[in-house]
Amino acid sequence: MDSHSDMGRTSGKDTQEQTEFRQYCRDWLAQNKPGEPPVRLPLTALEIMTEAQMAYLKSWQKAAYEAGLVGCDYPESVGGGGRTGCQRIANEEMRAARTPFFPNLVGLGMAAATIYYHGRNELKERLLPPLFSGEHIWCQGFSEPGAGSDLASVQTFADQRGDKWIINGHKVWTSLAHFADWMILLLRTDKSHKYEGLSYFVVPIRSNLGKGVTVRPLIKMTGETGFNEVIFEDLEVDDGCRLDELGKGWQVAMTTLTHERDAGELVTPAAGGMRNESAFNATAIALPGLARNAERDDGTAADDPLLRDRIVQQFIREQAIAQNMRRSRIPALQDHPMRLPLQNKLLMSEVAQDTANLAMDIEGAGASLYVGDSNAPAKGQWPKSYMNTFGFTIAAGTSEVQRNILGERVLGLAKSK
Amino acid sequence: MDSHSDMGRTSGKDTQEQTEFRQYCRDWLAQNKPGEPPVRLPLTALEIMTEAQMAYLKSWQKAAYEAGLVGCDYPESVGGGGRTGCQRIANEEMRAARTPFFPNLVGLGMAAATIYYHGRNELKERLLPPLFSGEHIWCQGFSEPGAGSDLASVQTFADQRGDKWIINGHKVWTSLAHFADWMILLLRTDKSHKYEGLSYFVVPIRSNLGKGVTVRPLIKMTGETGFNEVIFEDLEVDDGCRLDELGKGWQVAMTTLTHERDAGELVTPAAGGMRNESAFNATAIALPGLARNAERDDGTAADDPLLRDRIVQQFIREQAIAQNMRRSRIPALQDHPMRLPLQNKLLMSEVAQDTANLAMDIEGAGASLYVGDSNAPAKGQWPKSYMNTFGFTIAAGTSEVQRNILGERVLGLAKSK
Amino acid sequence: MAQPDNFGFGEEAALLKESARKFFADNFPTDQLHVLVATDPDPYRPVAAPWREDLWRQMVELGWTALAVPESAGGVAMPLSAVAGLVEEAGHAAFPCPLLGTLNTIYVLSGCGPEGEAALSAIAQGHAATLAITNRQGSWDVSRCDVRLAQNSLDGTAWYVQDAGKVSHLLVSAYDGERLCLYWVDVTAPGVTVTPDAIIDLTRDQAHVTFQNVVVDGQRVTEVCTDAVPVLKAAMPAIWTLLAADMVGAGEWLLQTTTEYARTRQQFDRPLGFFQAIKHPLVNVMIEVDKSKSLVYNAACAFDSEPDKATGYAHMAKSAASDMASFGSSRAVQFHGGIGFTWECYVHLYFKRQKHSQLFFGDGPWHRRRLALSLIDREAHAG
Amino acid sequence: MAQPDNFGFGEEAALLKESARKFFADNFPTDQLHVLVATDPDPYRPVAAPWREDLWRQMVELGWTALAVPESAGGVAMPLSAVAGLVEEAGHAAFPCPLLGTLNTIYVLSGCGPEGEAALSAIAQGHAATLAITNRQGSWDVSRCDVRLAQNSLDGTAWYVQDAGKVSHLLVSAYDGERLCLYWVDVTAPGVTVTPDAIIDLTRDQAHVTFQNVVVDGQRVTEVCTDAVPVLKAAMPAIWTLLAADMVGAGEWLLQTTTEYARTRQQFDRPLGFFQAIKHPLVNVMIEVDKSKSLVYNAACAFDSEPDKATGYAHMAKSAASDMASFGSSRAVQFHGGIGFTWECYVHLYFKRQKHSQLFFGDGPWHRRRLALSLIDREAHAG
Repeated sequence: MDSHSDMGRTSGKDTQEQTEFRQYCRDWLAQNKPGEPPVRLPLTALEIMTEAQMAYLKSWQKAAYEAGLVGCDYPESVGGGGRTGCQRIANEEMRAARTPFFPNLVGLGMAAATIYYHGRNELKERLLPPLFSGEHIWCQGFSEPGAGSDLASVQTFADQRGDKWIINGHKVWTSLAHFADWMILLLRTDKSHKYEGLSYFVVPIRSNLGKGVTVRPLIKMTGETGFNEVIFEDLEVDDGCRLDELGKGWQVAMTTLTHERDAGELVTPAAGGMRNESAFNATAIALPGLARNAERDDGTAADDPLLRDRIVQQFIREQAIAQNMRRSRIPALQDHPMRLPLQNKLLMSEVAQDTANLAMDIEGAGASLYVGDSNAPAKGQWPKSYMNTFGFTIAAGTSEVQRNILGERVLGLAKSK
Repeated sequence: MDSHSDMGRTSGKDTQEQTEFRQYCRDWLAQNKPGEPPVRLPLTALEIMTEAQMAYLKSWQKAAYEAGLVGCDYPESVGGGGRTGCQRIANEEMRAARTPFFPNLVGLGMAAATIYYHGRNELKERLLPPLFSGEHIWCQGFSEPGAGSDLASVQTFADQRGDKWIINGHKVWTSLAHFADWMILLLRTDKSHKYEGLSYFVVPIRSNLGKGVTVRPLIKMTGETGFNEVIFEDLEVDDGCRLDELGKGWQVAMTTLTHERDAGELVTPAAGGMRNESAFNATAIALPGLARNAERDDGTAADDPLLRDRIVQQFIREQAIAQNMRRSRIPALQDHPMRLPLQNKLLMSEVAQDTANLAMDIEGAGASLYVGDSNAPAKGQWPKSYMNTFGFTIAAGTSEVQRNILGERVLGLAKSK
Repeated sequence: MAQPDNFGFGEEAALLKESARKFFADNFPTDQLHVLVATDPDPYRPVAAPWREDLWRQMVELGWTALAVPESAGGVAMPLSAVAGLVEEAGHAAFPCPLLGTLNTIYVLSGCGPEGEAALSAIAQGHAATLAITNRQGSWDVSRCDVRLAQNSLDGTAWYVQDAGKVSHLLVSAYDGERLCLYWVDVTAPGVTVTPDAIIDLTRDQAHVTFQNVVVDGQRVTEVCTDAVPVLKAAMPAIWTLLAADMVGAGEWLLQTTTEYARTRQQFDRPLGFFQAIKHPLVNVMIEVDKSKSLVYNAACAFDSEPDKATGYAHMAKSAASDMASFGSSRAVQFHGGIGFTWECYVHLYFKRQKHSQLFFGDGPWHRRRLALSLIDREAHAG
Repeated sequence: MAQPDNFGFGEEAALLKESARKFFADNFPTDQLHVLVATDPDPYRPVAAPWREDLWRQMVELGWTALAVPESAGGVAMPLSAVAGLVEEAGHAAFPCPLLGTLNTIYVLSGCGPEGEAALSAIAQGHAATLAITNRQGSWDVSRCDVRLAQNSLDGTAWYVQDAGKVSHLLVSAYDGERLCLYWVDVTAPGVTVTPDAIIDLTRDQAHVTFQNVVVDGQRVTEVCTDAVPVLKAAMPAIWTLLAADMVGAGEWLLQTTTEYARTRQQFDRPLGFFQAIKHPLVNVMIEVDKSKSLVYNAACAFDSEPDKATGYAHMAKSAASDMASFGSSRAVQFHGGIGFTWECYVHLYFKRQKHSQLFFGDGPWHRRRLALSLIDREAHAG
């Protein structure tokens, strides 16, 4: 069996355009792949902590965008490449080349498609090019202290004053807000209707810091920062920043969430760099080596039949996710169009959690040592990774909410709430 | 570690009465333990299929009752032994002596305590002695086609005519009904109130067969019979057969269910004979031998580290159940009086299910062979046992309902229904 | 050679799968299956494995058994991914027939070179066959068997022979004292005794087959391979993949049937599926079915176009499908409640079929143990 | 000797447990714990293990560290089941102190005969101690260690030494070339270097301790045992049982805290606990906590009154508690949602403590592997 890293990489049935584009990507990446990062990079864009990390990653995104590897399938009028089915090709080639990830994760993964489908033309043309290039970093203002899984109960309120809106409220778990130029923001414009009272805005954050916007870092259980509270106090924004109609916020948010769950129509390059050599490799492929380095009384953890079984289970689960993606493009091999796409985030997050937990079991006593300990196996990254995976299983719809969605939308079972 | 068979058997802190009674039991059992059964016996009383099996088991129950080993803690006035805390002693000694089980499982386990706590004196004095002796076999009429886990929605109706009641309805999953003399029966006397419309009766079954009572055997997925549908058509019963007040049926049923879940105050001897040499031994203790007899390419299944781990897990779970029972008698080591008792049925049924499933994995291809195949490992009992365990996890409150009860009554979480 | 994006599952394969689904739905819905195979519930009943041989003949005439046969032997040589689609539908119908046995035999014979051609032609012409290669232990190591060749005749017993009551020929492995060989045996040859097993699965039949002085006469008994271990090993990925495809079909039936029940059955004034105690495990069953299905088509595609990856991917498919079969079948019974525990509810047919499939040709841990050799130890040098 | 019905957990034990619970609740509620140990969240922070030594001194004065010391050495010789009750409460409070290290040392010293008496007396008089017996691999086989005795001095490193920053003495295992011996070592003895580890668990401390030419001088460094393997093996059931008791206490804290959150936190206009996706896993956590707790007191009672069963029952307790710790801590974070993922929520303190305990002195599979030797292989002769 081949190395795990080309899992899901396929080169069989490309169109003419795709074949040529693939070759172009390969050639470009061969010459322009960025060198070793000058700073230690985190696992994903969500954990970017320093300006130096951000600067390095922004310059990489800019170069890739200018080469045409970002926004490939969006029209040229909004700064895209005007291609068809090519972002997937670019993603595959970037993954194969083990490039770093892009810092504008929320922008590419969620904001772009939302703006594209729900924004006015003027807004698209203004906001999408700097989003693709990474010049503008985006964040997402959905969750609130009282509205976690129950997104529709957000209380952040926009009060209309002529063609302006005055926004007050409190958002939490806002990844990247401390670097963000813009935010996609779900809020309430009518307190008397739960769903119909929601509207959706894009809001400039950085330019309003200290002028109605406060960003406060939250600290994760790992001790790292990386997400924030964002507080709005009488922030004034133009009505032109609204997406879609007043009261359609819930529908717009569904577009965002569908893309966040990797189930959207426009493939984004966000995941392309998840697995790269500069970040810590948190997939099953890292486990055999870890196990061989974990000495046991007679041999290593790689000789332990129970650990071997669990390691192989993680390989199988990862392979299944990749093959689910492949199968989701073949109508004859599925019953319901959303059945596979809606599973993706749930499976990825739970597999990652179990892999990291298994890594700790492999390390044994060594798993007690954290990243600051020079004797820690794998530099103490696995326990940190394990804790961070709870971010994946909680954020963007907890695993419990994901199972509700699957049970209700795909299996047609009665709503649980 | 000692043999599993004396798990939970304790002889430390008996009272004077208990110590003497234990010795009496031992002596009596040494002399009067029944010999090999003349017929193949099923796993539990619920699977008794033939008159011959029933006759043998009834004679054993009668002998044990006459010796004072049944109904020990009930007052003498209702045919009991008038002792305190002695039924548990008798049960332990019978288990140690590996006696057969008693056929009147529903009578001893559920009906006796229900009648004792809710029946009029005249009724207790008339019904309990032949219940203890096994002369009268009892069955339970709770479930209906439309009322499974949701017991309160039973539709069987009793219409009052003077001091008589006319009963019409349809009960299902009625174990032992084809042998039963009497039934404990939950029914409706008022259609306008869900809970307050329920009442509770004891009803003579056998004497009314063909006169308002029809018993039809249902066939289990194993192919065995053992439980039944019971149909009432204008059955007439006396008002004297009612337990407790009109409209108190739900409360009476709770007494029954508490005892069914092994959580009641009056210990019954029903479980005493579950583990005996005449019935197939369906606990973890049987697994090492099974594994040693299951040949593998290099050795046996007992050499397989994954199977070894799973076998040991079953031993640990069984030991935990026994130690839970022991701990439930020590107030300083528990927080909520029902926390351990209410877990018992759930744990026992799920452990039994997993043990039988594991046994099939141990048998491998051999698990394809059923009880009628002379080459089947362990005479094909394990696959049958596995299927039968779904009776345990479904009947008397499914495992899902049990978890609701625990979450709501013990943890104080909001009701799910 | 790279795998095609679409698993090699093209238009023809899609049509085949669709027509197979329609064939089973039209001709043999589940109620008819139950009437056919579940007449006598007695656990000690005499062994019988009723089937609709007329429908099987129709399948043969539709050419479904020749799909996998190489063109040189008169077959159609469809890719394994297409064949897997057919088997998935047969599993969905739990259709009692020797499809798997015959297909398994084809994949082994296809590795036997010219010696296997005659047998393959016989299958292409409509004969059904099955493998008789398992020892009494039920070992899935193909190098182990209890049949011996001495003085040009076969002696011993092959165990756990699937579909044995429905085939005209057996492909038998036997040691000639030195090497494992394969023999194409007419079941009516003198000295061959097929003894049906009393199995739990009502939708299949199984037997042990005893050979007593069965002469290799070049007619009813012919030698087709004199070095069978590599041939069997090469065919195993297809065999595992197809059994996994069968389980995927049956697993989907259990999922849909249980989901339907959860949509309609009311408890506590709500449909069952309202309760997350039902909903979430059902979603987990769906996830396991989907994982298995994706891994099946990946394994099939590898068998067709990346042979060096076929074994590993087939281990993955059979491992996932085995665990799914066990989990999904148990949840189907549990969530049907009392009714699911009865003989009259169709669920038990699939429950029993899934438990059977789970344990045959290696269960989950068996496949993972072998996979570990390549995934974990392979890199020991690089590590 | 049979086990008493009540685990030997009598009135005195109940009083001790109750007063321990009150002591921690009154003096050191969880918010104070968080203020004390979670001041600097930086993952690369300098190692510090702050603790309330004043409260520890109070515990010593209450006699809690002398409870397990034999009467001959000035202790109270309470049964292990009573000591387990105390440890359960300390675990419930996640109280940073050398209680476990000291108790573990007591149970080893108690097997050393007269040579151990002086050290035991020191403990009875209020000294804290811990075991330094683990090698760099983190092996739980007591016969393995990286420290050597040569020419009357100790050299090498002991790893994963718990509570090392809070004790005055270490009980060190070392090979003298032939046999494993035990040494009672003053941490201030020349050549002893205690290097704190940067561990995840904020409620404990851990170090590796290097011995460089540490002379066994009969004063600050004394030999207490010259055949340590059987002594350590006999003490292990107590050590496993007490760590399991600690996990039971911490597990109950996580259960109660998460249950309380599920009772009050509203989502979709319902308290979280209304949803079976929360309710049922919480019930499963409760079941695992209860299993572990029952097995802990059974193991403790066996150590006290049925020594031949002590090892097996302690394996059961530590196995169950380890699995419970992993499962229960993960559900606590998950069900607290976003807030549970933050540093300000107290859950992470217990999450980290439970993961630490799970992996120390053998995780679930490690204990079951050993248990299998008696439960499965034991009967091979009879079988």
